[in-house]
Amino acid sequence: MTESLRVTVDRQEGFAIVYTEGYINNQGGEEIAKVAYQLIDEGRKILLLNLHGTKIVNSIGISILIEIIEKMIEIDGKLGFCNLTATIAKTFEIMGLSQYAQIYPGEAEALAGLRSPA
Amino acid sequence: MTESLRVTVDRQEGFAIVYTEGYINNQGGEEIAKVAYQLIDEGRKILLLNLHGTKIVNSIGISILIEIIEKMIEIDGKLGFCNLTATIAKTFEIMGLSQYAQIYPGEAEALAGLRSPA
Amino acid sequence: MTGNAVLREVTLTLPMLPDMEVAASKTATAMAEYMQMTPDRIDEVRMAVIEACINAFEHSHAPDRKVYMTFEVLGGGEPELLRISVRDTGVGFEPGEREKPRIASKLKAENKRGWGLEIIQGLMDSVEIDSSTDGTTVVMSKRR
Amino acid sequence: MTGNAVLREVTLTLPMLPDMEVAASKTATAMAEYMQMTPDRIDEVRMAVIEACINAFEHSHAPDRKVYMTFEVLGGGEPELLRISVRDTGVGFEPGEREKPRIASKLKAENKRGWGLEIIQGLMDSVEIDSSTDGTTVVMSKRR
Ligand SMILES: Nc1ncnc2c1ncn2[C@@H]1O[C@H](COP(=O)(O)OP(=O)(O)O)[C@@H](O)[C@H]1O
Ligand SMILES: Nc1ncnc2c1ncn2[C@@H]1O[C@H](COP(=O)(O)OP(=O)(O)O)[C@@H](O)[C@H]1O
Repeated sequence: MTESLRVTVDRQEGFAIVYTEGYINNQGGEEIAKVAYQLIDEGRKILLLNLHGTKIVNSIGISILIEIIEKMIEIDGKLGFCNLTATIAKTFEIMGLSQYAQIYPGEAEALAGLRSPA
Repeated sequence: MTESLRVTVDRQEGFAIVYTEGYINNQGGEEIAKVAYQLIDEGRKILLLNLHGTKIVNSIGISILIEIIEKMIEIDGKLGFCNLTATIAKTFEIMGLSQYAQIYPGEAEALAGLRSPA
Repeated sequence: MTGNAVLREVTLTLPMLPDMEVAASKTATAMAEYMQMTPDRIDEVRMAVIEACINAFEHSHAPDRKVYMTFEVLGGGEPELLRISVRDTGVGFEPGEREKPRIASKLKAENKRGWGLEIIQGLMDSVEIDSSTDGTTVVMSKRR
Repeated sequence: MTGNAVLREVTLTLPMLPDMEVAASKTATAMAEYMQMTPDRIDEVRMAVIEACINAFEHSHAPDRKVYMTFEVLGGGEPELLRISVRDTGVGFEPGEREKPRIASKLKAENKRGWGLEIIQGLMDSVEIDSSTDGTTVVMSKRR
């Protein structure tokens, strides 16, 4: 039980935004990965995870996000995160995740940053 | 500890609205009563308690509200409540409070009802 | 058929001190959310838990100044019922002798209190009280 | 001077079952709110509690499948410190032998796990682990 993570996708030309709502635990992480791998299979190399509706995560969920980061590095793509709670941002910092995935405050900054050719 | 109830007052010609934010327990009820008696002393006979920021109450707090209702009956005034959570409204119903104090969904309906001469 | 296996059981022990009833109400919320009870019904459970705790705090005179709670999720496969027990080791009382409070008389009375058990009964689906000179246990349940 | 009297103590016992860590995190929230900790710091406590619980769930192999927690508010007069203990009666481990996880190597590794204790240490002010073949107790504290 406990309501499971809701994941919604906004497919755009060349990139996609994945929105989450709920707890990113084991199953929540798997849900996100399923969606992310599908988007990658569709040829997208730029993904933004907007965690606006996620107030809690656990380290099992985050380790599944690391798998997605690994995949993105492999395909030479870009993965960004936005709208993290202060604690989730701090946790990503503790783990050093921010060296391999961009963390942005909001969606506008994220899209500007991820779509720039740099 | 635990943050105490915040009570704010909007004094209008002939009536006043009392806004609460937080837990209406013993102390919270006393806070409201202090403000209500002051407004009555100032000559106001119509009071609206807008509980928009109150998600929990306890029966000790409510019994202090009953004292205010008693006082309003004595001075032939009117006391209304608005913006109650469904559970607070149900609790007032269980106690029969709604026979002696008007309960309105929002402020507009409350002001229309309380200020009508009926 | 309503299954009645205990799917989850959590126990909480609280000191009888101001505001600690709020901790109990949060634990109740967690269990009710786990069952996916609707927010309004969760809120009703919360209020009932607060009342049962403050009764123990105020009236039990328990020498250990503690409230012992269990939160059980019951069901046959799917969670169906939340059962909460609130126990103190205090002086007890006679639940059968309690008079149903009436607002009309409370308005005139000096003592306006006496609503806690009435509220608990109104908000929960079932309530049982077991009280003796060894203490009081209130067991209250609500379906999902 | 920091007083270290225990002002409030609440105990919680949880089954080692999915989602029960959320109940622990709510109890932690209640105690931290009681102390008027800031919302961001409350959130950090919540996350640390979740990690400590899932460690016990996953790794302890405790035969009773239970986690025993205490939440203590300490201070001299005013609440100053929240101390949370998470205990299991499982197989234990050697905390000293744990390697600090590194993201660069985890990215290449098959097993990307191993972050829980690192996160707990990063989010709390102090963490002590006492582990033996009788079980593990993690005691973690955060100032208001
Ligand atoms: N846990 C308890 N231990 C002893 N007496 C209790 C307990 N709970 C309730 N009572 C008795 O029942 C009465 C009615 O309780 P209640 O309906 O909650 O109203 P109130 O708490 O406002 O008096 C109390 O005044 C008290 O005498
Ligand atoms: N309560 C516990 N009982 C037994 N072993 C534990 C416990 N907590 C942690 N451990 C051991 O420490 C290791 C590191 O834990 P942690 O940093 O939380 O990462 P993870 O849980 O992802 O493995 C675990 O893999 C486990 O071997």
